[in-house]
Amino acid sequence: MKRLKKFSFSLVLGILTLAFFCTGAWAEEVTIGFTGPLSGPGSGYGRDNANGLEMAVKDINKAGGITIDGTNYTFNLKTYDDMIDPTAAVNNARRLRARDGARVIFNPVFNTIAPLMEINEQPGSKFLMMAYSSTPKIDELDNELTASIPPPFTAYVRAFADIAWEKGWRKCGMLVTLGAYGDEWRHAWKHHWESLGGEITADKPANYYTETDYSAQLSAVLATNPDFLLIGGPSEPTGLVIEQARNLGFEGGFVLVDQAKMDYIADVVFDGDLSLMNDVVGIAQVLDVPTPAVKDFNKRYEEKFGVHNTFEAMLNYSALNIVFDAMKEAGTVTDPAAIKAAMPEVLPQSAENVPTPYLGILETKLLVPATTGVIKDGEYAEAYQYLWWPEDEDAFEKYKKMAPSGIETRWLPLEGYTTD
Amino acid sequence: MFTKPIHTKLLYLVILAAALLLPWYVPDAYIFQIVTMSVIFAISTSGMNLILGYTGQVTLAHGAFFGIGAYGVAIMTKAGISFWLALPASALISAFIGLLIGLPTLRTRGAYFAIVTLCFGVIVWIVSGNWIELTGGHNGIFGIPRPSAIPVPFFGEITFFTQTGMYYLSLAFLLIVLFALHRLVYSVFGLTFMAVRNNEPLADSVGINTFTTKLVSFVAGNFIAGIAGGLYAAIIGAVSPTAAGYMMTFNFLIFVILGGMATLSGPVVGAFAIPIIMEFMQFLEDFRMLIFGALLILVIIYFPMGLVGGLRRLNEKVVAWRQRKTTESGHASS
Amino acid sequence: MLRVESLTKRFYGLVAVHELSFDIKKGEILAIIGPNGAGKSTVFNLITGTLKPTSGRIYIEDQEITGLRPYKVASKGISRTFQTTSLFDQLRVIDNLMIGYKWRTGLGFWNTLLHTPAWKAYQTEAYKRSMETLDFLGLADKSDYFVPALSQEEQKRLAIGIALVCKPRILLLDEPTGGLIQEETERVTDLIRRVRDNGTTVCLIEHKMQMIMGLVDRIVVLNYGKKIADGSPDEVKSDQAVIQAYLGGEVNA
Amino acid sequence: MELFLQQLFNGIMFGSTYAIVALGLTLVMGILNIPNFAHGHLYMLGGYCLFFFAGTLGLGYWAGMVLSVAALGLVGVLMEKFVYRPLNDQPHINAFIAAVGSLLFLESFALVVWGPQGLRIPNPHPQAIELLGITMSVQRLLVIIGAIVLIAGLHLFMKKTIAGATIEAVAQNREGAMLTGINVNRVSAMTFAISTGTAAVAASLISPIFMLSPSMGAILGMKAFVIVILGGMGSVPGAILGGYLLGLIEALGGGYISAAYKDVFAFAALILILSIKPTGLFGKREV
Repeated sequence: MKRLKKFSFSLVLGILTLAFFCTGAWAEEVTIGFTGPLSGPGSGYGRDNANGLEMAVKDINKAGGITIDGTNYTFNLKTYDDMIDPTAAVNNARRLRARDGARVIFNPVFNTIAPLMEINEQPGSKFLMMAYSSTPKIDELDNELTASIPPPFTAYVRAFADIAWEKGWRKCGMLVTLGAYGDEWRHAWKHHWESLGGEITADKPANYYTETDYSAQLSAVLATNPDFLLIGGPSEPTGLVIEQARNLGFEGGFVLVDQAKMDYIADVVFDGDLSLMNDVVGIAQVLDVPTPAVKDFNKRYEEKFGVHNTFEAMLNYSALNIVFDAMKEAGTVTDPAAIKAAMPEVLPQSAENVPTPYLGILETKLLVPATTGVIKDGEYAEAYQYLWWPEDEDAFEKYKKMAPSGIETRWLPLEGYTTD
Repeated sequence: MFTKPIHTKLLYLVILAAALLLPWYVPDAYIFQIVTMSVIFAISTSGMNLILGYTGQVTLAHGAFFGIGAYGVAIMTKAGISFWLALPASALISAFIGLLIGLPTLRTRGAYFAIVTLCFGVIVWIVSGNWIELTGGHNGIFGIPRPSAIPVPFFGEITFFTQTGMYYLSLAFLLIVLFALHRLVYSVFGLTFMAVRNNEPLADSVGINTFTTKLVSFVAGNFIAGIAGGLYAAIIGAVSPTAAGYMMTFNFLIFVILGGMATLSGPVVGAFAIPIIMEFMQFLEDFRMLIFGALLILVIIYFPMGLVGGLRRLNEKVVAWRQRKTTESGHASS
Repeated sequence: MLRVESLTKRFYGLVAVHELSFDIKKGEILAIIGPNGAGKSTVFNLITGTLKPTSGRIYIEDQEITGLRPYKVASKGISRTFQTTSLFDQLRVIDNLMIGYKWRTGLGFWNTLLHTPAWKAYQTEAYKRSMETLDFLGLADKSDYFVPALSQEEQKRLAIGIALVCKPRILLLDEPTGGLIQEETERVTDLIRRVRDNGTTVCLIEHKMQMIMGLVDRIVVLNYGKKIADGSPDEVKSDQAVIQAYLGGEVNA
Repeated sequence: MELFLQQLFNGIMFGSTYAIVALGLTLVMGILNIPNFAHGHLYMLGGYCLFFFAGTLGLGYWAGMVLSVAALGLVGVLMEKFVYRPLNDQPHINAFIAAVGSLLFLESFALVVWGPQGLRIPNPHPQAIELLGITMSVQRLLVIIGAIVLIAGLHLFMKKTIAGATIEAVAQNREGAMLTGINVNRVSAMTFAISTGTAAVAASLISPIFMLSPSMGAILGMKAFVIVILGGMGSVPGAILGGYLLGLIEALGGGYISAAYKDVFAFAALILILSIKPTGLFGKREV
């Protein structure tokens, strides 16, 4: 027995040595961390994020990983559930950093990102915080080791208002979700729409996470005869709001806050039927960006996970690819500061490689267009990508060339976020 | 009259030493984090135990009072007030609100009291998410400053930027709270809590103001919750409505019951054991809460007194059995 | 010493106690008897504040205590036991007594927390008095026992002890020997006598006539919430109304 | 005026759901003394069962509803037997913990089996009627009618059948009922089955209007709890009245009061009412 043990041990050792000499280099596995809601409310959203990361890790490994100084690195993704509980999120991050050796950690909710940004610069346990959060609040936290993935939601406020105004809509009724995100959205939209000269006829928020019937609020809002409704929260209840509004006889338009996805609503809530969704303005459907990279990603994503593809997945996919490239550029997979510092060098990304190419980085903000779409007459009729950071025409022309083609590109500089 | 046997004292001494030396042997930041959080939860859970375990009043607002403490420290330290002032102030606010709520609600009993306090908990949770000017709304308050360093003569100063500093800070408060609770519980005054739990009409008839007793217990328990909440805010560095949510209450409740009600060590054991078990179960991924739910039911069926309670009950049974045996033999000989 | 004046209690139109007046004299043992449902326990509950009277007044040494909350009544020196043996059965024997003594001390929240010198004195006093009482009850060797380990008679004694530990002026006993056998009853009777001899006035509700006749100084007889007789055991025994109320049954037994 | 009528209709519809769910809960709380905090999650499971039978298996809405009620009745029986009965002799707080365990279990069960994304049961009656200037969809009318039928049926069952009489007997005096030879365990199981069955009815009636999600029962369960306590534990009229009252307050209030704080008003009112009447509006008086 003892001899057998000894024998098998030396056998394993032998194979390992052989493998080492054959490849001629160390192959190491690098862990990318994710903590987010995978159960409870928000779990659908959390999974969209994690799925995008999983695709990116799978793709880079299929391409043989990355090689730095002759050492080959492959990746694996570790996901932990935090149920949007800060305690759990911090525990998970500590675990990812200490146990799994992750130097890059993704999180999709501001409530958990904020506590993580308290610990990611602690000496000895630094990590790069990849924050999927569109709230400008994130800029209030002075943190070098952070990159935020989505465009600030105010970019969408401007973009949606731009389209709504163009359509001649003036009177807006609001029925947005309660919650951190909804509160900020409502506030920003109201401010912006009124500054354009529009009118807010009613503002009746509802809790999209806990309620399912919005007819009380809808009846009140519709009684003020608005041209269109600003609605939205998670996609499913947003779909219900549209349905209930149409059932109450409303024939005007809808603007969806950026959390709600029109293509997801059409497919999941209305089973692909767009007849109730006439005059809906919101984040474009995924396929409105007509590049092969998007088509390919979309197809593989839906095959792999059996759920609807979303911008969350694509943005996370692209953002993780920045991390891979930055690691290569910085020549390290372990130093978060060096990886962060190398990011400007590897941007812009090419629209051929990733579905939603990032075009630059401004301090902690990764720059990606705000893609906006409109449903009209039963089809996805219009789509625009808004560049919100170019400070002048020249910069706009420069970035326009980098952005995906085949979709109308517009310029809408956002105060406080502009650069050349 | 309230002394413990020597081997129990020894055991506590060993545990205390282990707790004090933890930073020297803790394997990594992850375990350190869990332990530190457990210390904070142990503080809060001990407070709940005073109300629920010793006085027998099922409060479901404990998370709310924890949250009030957390928001108190967050708001005050952001306004520039020193943590060392903000913490006791927040705990006092927590206790004061407990007094205001206790006055009307402690008139109800049993399930009614449970639901009334649950309702209060939900109110605090909703208000914390919507009173944007005060609480920052659902985003909460973030970037909470760390406690300022304490200067120590000849030694320099104690800072609270590292995990070690945070750990000792929480541990110190846990020990103070346990010390205070020990004094309360093992005294004639503490017996009145148990008297109210055990037999309210009799307690009333022997001159105990049962309402005041319940109120004192409720207020003291919420004061402790406030302390724990304040520490939580300083250590996590961000407070959002989750800190005041009813899931927080349910967690505390589970810690108290599974650890062992009406024992000083039970809530502490619960606050350590459950989070650690939950972390162990991470590998179950999607099935984690499924298994945890089932486990919770099984444990409550087979260990109704909780971990410590089970051990203690066993001990009591042995003692009672011995006593009965000596009584019987005494009868026989007389 | 304790005076009850035209006490009336109605439950939803049902009259439980009607215009009842009697008094308890210092140093005596008074029994309240009557058939089942005569309102005896209700009288106790009214005196001790567990129930609020519909009308009437209660005085202890000319101080009115009508409608006070039970714990207040207790602090006026009126202790009671309950019909079904009522103890703190999750606690030890000694704890039961110390709880009973608590209101006599200043053992509050702050001095317990701070362990003030006063606290120490009070705590020692409570312990001493409790042990004294246990000695008196004959339970001194069982002070560390948990209540369920006691025999039924011991539990009855303990219940009296809880009421007695705070040195009350009047002790109200609701069926102190209910459910006990002859031998045990005698021991408890003896205990009650000793309580009186130590200077505590006793008022008890009892069914066991034989025991009462040998023990008490005076008897008040209730029927349907009304007093039908009040006097020495011999007087009551020969009272026509009483005999009628009991249908000639137990009184002669 | 039209707006008011529309809100009234909405309120009655929502109140109907609350009333049925609270009715089921008050039975187990009042009669069995079980604080079944997982009741809302059983409602959620009822909705998913309907989805499974009517959607996945394609058996149609009404057959799906019957099967869902049967399935939930069975779940109720199992839950009573394996979760709550072993806890009969323990403090209520332990049963409460078991309820929390059950709700965690049920929620993650739905999450594992059906996933986190919302599911849609095809609306069997998508038509709408216009009356007095208000729009009523047929399915919403059905919710209101279904609730009335269910309440009436349950009332007849309790008052006219022997099985119903035994439930009342156990509710009034558990020990006494046991002495007269009633099998208390069987009555408990039956009561539980009725309670979970009604939750499935509520879910089946309302889920075609909305979407299913694993956490949809949490808030409803809490509201049902509040209604039951407000009405007084075990009081059937209290639960029904409380249910309709809450529905109306929410609908009428949702249009006028701040949506963010509307639950605050409801819960604060409950604290106030219980402070004045500590055993609820219709509760048994404490002696």
